[in-house]
Amino acid sequence: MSSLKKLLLGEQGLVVIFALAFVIVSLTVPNFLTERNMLGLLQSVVTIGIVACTMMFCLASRDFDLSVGSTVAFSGMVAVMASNATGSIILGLLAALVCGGVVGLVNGVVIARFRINALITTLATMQIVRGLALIASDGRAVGINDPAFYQLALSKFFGVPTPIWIMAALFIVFGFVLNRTVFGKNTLAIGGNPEASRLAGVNVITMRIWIFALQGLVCAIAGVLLASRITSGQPNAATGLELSVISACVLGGVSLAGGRAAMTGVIVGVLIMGIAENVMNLLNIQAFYQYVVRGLILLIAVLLDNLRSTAVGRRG
Amino acid sequence: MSSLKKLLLGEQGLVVIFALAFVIVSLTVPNFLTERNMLGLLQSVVTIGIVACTMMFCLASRDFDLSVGSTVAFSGMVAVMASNATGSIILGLLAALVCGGVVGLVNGVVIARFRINALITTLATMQIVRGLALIASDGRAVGINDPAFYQLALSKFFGVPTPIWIMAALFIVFGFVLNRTVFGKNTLAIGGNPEASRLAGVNVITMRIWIFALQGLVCAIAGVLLASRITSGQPNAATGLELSVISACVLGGVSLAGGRAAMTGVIVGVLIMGIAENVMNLLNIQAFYQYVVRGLILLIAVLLDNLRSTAVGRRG
Amino acid sequence: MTDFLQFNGISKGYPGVQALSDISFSVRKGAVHGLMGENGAGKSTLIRLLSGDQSADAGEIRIDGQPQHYCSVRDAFQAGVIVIHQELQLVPELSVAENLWLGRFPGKGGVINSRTLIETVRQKLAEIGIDVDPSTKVGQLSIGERQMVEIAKAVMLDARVIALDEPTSSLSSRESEILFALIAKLKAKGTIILYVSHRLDEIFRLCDSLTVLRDGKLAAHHPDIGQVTRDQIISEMVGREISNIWGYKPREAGAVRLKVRDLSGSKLPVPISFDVRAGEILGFFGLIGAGRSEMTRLVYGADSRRSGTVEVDGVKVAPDSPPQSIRSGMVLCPEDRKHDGIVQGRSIEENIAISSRRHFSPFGILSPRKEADLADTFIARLKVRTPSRKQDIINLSGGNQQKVILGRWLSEQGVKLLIIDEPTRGIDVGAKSEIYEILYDLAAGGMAIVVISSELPEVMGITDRIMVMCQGRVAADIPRTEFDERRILAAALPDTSPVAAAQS
Amino acid sequence: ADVKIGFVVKQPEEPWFQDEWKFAEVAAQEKGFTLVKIGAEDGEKVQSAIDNLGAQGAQGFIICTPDVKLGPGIVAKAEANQLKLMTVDDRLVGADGNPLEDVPHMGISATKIGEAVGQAISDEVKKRGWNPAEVGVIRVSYDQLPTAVDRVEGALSVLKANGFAAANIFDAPQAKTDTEAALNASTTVLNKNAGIKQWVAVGLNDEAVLGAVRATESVGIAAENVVGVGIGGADSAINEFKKPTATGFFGTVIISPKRHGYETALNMYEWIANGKEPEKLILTAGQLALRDDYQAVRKDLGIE
Ligand SMILES: Nc1ncnc2c1ncn2[C@@H]1O[C@H](COP(=O)(O)OP(=O)(O)OP(=O)(O)O)[C@@H](O)[C@H]1O
Ligand SMILES: Nc1ncnc2c1ncn2[C@@H]1O[C@H](COP(=O)(O)OP(=O)(O)OP(=O)(O)O)[C@@H](O)[C@H]1O
Ligand SMILES: O[C@@H]1[C@@H](O)[C@@H](O)CO[C@H]1O
Ligand SMILES: [Mg+2]
Ligand SMILES: [Mg+2]
Repeated sequence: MSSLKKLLLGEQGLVVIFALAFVIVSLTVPNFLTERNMLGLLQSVVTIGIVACTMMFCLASRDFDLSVGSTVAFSGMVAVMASNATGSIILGLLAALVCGGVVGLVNGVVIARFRINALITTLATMQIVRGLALIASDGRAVGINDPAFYQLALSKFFGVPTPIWIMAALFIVFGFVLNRTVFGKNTLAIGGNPEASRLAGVNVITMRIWIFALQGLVCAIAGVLLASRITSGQPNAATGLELSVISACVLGGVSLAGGRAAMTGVIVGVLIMGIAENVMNLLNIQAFYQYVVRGLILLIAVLLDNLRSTAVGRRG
Repeated sequence: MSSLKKLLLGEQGLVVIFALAFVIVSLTVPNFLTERNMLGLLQSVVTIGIVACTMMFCLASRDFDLSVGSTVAFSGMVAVMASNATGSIILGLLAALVCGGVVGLVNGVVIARFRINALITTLATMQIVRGLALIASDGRAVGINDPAFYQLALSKFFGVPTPIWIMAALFIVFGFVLNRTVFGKNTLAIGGNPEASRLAGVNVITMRIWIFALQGLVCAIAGVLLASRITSGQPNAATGLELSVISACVLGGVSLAGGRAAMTGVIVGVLIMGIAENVMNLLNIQAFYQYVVRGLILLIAVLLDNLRSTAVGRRG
Repeated sequence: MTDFLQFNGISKGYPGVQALSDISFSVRKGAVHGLMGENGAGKSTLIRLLSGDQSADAGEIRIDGQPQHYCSVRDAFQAGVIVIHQELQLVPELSVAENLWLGRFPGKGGVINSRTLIETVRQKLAEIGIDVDPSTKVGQLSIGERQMVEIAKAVMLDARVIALDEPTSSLSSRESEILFALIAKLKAKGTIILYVSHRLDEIFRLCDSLTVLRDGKLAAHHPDIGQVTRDQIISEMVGREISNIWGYKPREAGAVRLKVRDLSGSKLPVPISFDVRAGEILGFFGLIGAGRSEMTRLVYGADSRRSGTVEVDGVKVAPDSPPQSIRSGMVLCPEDRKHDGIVQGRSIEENIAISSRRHFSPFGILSPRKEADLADTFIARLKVRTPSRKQDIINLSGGNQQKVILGRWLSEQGVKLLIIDEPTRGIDVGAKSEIYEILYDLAAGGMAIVVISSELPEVMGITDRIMVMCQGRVAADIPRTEFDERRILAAALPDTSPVAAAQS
Repeated sequence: ADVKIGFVVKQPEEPWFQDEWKFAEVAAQEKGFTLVKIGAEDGEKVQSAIDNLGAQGAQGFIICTPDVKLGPGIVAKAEANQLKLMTVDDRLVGADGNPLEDVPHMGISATKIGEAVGQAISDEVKKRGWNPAEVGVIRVSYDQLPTAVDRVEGALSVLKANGFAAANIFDAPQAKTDTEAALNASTTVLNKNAGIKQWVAVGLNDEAVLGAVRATESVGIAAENVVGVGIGGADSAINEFKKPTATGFFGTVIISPKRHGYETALNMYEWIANGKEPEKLILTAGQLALRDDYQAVRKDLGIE
């Protein structure tokens, strides 16, 4: 095998394909490779990127979470309403984290303890939580009283906005958790063979509950950042987020059948989604054609990855 | 085991639970059990019900189809545009069926032959097909020239509107196909263990392609009926249909892990979704609370079914 | 000496089946205790109760006099009990080392020390003589190798009680020897070993004491295995005597039915050619990973060929298509029951009829009556222990699942060539001899049969000719008149093998 | 320098916005600037759209925001990217709920449009000689969209003032904003109140009211007993008027995408190219169109 081939077909093949695509886009699309556009691009994937971190765990353990979009909206609302009510941003943030965590916990308990199908459970909580967000706000967006709240999203370190730093930090943390901790390995084990994991003494129920609770917490972080960026709590925010996040993960090689996941893959998946959107707007592609192009990009990305991995000849 | 318990916990337990719920609702909700309301209720589930027939096969064979909503809208558009253009309703219907079938076929070939993940593939075609519907109509509703087209939805036999008859006929046909034909049994076998089925001589690839193609065809039928009901082709119709249909199926006991499906279950699932909507409107429940209630009903339905089946002690 | 492990009045039922009723017996410290019984007798159920995975309806288990109240696998670990289940319980996506440590990863604060992880496993594997790289993913291993990894699990921990449920069913003689040596070591440390097997040789070789189960009841308990004979055990298990398990009957071989030429594939790079005649039973023998299964999968079209042709009765069989192969009169009963055999979630009836129903389903419409008859016929003929033909196959005991898969292929019509990979894996002695009878009858009727087996006595006992494979090549082709254990083994062992060196 | 102007809308699939874009494009052709059309369905998409425009070197943009409360964020983003900002259709508000008056706006008042619908209905009901107190009102609602609430409430306030009974107003909540959802919800309302013989329908747009009209047809209420008035006046309504016989869809209040699209784009161009600041607030009105005069009304508004 030539070394080029090795590179393309190796574990990191998707990353290499992505890097090639990135170079091509940089060279051909005007205004793409500018600092401004890169920062804009990264900011546009903050919500998807953050939520994808835990969705990766969820999918890797053979679960499924459709409630993320609602949870993001709901916890954003809570953050705004609580900090408006108490006058303290910190309390608002805490309230959001608690609410997100509770939603996740409920999902986890219902799914893992009562053994209810994850799709149905999270479809149900998706609606319930969205309903709660709407009821709490009477269907209207809630403005932020204290402008300091905006600073969460507007502040910068070394020229890079805080939300991007937070996303990067979460990528690192969850990448580490997946590969180097008992929690990560147990997650993969549960997804790969739940029965075997249980028989090996992994506490499958607790693990699954934890994964959902984490998912809820992370959604709350995303929700707070979103509210800060859009300077209000919006009950209708982040609809359809679940499908984007799941696609980004699957694009990044996370297996829906469980057991297979990698943080680099997910990051690439997230970036592909963001770049596709960004480039289409830079190229001023008409709205209706954007649908078609978006679909084609998804297909081509998995097709390439698939060619790659069948060439490697993975079994099973 | 007492015979009541037997009834509740048997294979048809969900049906019995549903029947009980139906009786309770009939007795407590005013205006529910009237002929008019029943017909209205049934008409409101025609699209979901029809598409659920083939979604059941898709899920039973461990596949997944997110493109149904777009396909319904697209084929409805095609039916209207083609019959306007040719002046023949029959040609319009044929064109719709062909288009629906082709979308399904493409899904099937990409998924089964090129082994691309079904979620990503159908998410891609969902967008592409929606894009095509929007492009074809320039984003506008297309009116039907020939009023005879409306008759599809308005005509009645024995006092019952044609769409309901068509749905009922499809329930019977696909129920028969699932339980009494080689096609149905092979579908379930593929879902249970694709590799074992392949080695047992089931042509898995061909089967999967057929299932998707059928799904496309059936979506076209639903699309035509929908266009006739709303007297125009609307490129934005049936968004989000995929999740409703999948929920109805899962509610009806179809396993997302494949291998388990029953037509009666799916019918009950479809009816539960329809009744929930109907009763909430009859009871004048506020829009935002409807979200919460809808979610709770989903949860309770699966919870009950689950209590039932763990009592039976199904393994795995 | 006190009895260290005690079962007192254990009962366990499943819907429609009383798997165990009132089982009581006990085992001495440091003993290897055999557990035998027909398929579905309740052996695995008893082991599952011991593992903490399920709990008994009645009765108690005592270890060292202490009644055990554990209600999870973890509790059982804590009590020093380790169970290797009949169906492999490994995570294909994780590495060998990770699988061995699963449930108790080494490291601080939840962070895994990956060096310790790999190195301890490397050491352990070398120590016990298992030749597998700890960092390979388990999904890449063959079944036999997986079984070895599974067994290594048992020695990773200091257990007081180790239960092994048919550990040798997918091992060849070489790997079995490694296992037996291991068992001897553990026994010397005072560990109790509960050993389930259908192979009497092994039972007599390893065990100190023995319990026989029959229909979920205790049929016999022998505190000293020296006091019993094989025939006695068989009749305790089966309820009748079986004089000659193999019951070989010579036949006339007819014309060539299967002709394989220059066949090769990605996992079998060296091309292989051979013929099988009508009425002939050809055996394939070799060590784990010798390539036998890969070869038959290529013949059948389960995997893609790289080169070569396959002809049945002079007609070329289309490549890579099991349905085409079946239509050409060739069927394969695969070795990996769980992955390639059973269709989970479906009934016994459906599992039997899945392929053969096409013969009696006009226009693709089923004939439920005929399917039911077919199922009943094979349930009776193969003595499948089940409350009903509607039972989900996943609820059957391992051996009974295997019988159902056999039934699937025996019910197929117009078969000219039957390939069976490990035909009697996990099947009890009584049923075994019946299956051999069936094979002889089919062969006598003109069918060509290929049998792959890792059990040397079985291949020698029932086949007309043996092809020995070694490292993906045919190493010898020996007719029945020249069968000789040493010669076959010698051909199977690669020259570099340490075991070969030791044995010669 | 080359002028580049962004036109960001909340629902690119809606014909209304297609039209706005189309007319903005006309202005672009006339003046020779580049128009960048971006659909942004939620707050997050709006943020990236503005960043994207900044990165492309646009000088300003016009936006119909998915939510008016996004105001402060949009203003801040626009400033950060040094983009001039105008709003169309929906006016931005601050955290306190008051309009951000510094941002030039051209739009319609949702409540006013609703009132026009209410007026048209009660006029027609009077003309038909019905007793308003006995007429049923279907309120096809989509309450999570504030504009929708304002429109529908505007209509209902007029109806109530004209003698319609509050008890006869029935909510038909849409699960989604399409005709099928409105049809299903309205059917339930009709069946529940089988005793009422004459019906009127209001909703967020033409599609919603059409759903209610289809529902009356499906339960067999004759067209002459139904008065539905929609909002929008694009193809959905035109198709209805083109039908050979009149349906219960009596009319629609047309708002002009031409002014909204063409004028805003033009104003933005003037602002950028010639430093001519646009008026802070221009409110346009809706105009009722019926089966026989819709073509004339459209011409009048310059849409055809
Ligand atoms: N979950 C279950 N549901 C229903 N029946 C079950 C279940 N598990 C086991 N059984 C039944 O219990 C009986 C005992 O099964 P068990 O697996 O213990 O047999 P075994 O002695 O290990 O057989 P084998 O030699 O074939 O492995 C069988 O009849 C089996 O079908
Ligand atoms: N997925 C895989 N990836 C890599 N190598 C594999 C894979 N599956 C099998 N092999 C290897 O291919 C070779 C042939 O395996 P095969 O299963 O055909 O052997 P066998 O003689 O049938 O032995 P067994 O008794 O284990 O079935 C072995 O070396 C095995 O390790
Ligand atoms: O959402 C509406 C849109 O449907 C169009 O009517 C113009 O105004 C917007 O507020
Ligand atoms: Mg067993
Ligand atoms: Mg083998």
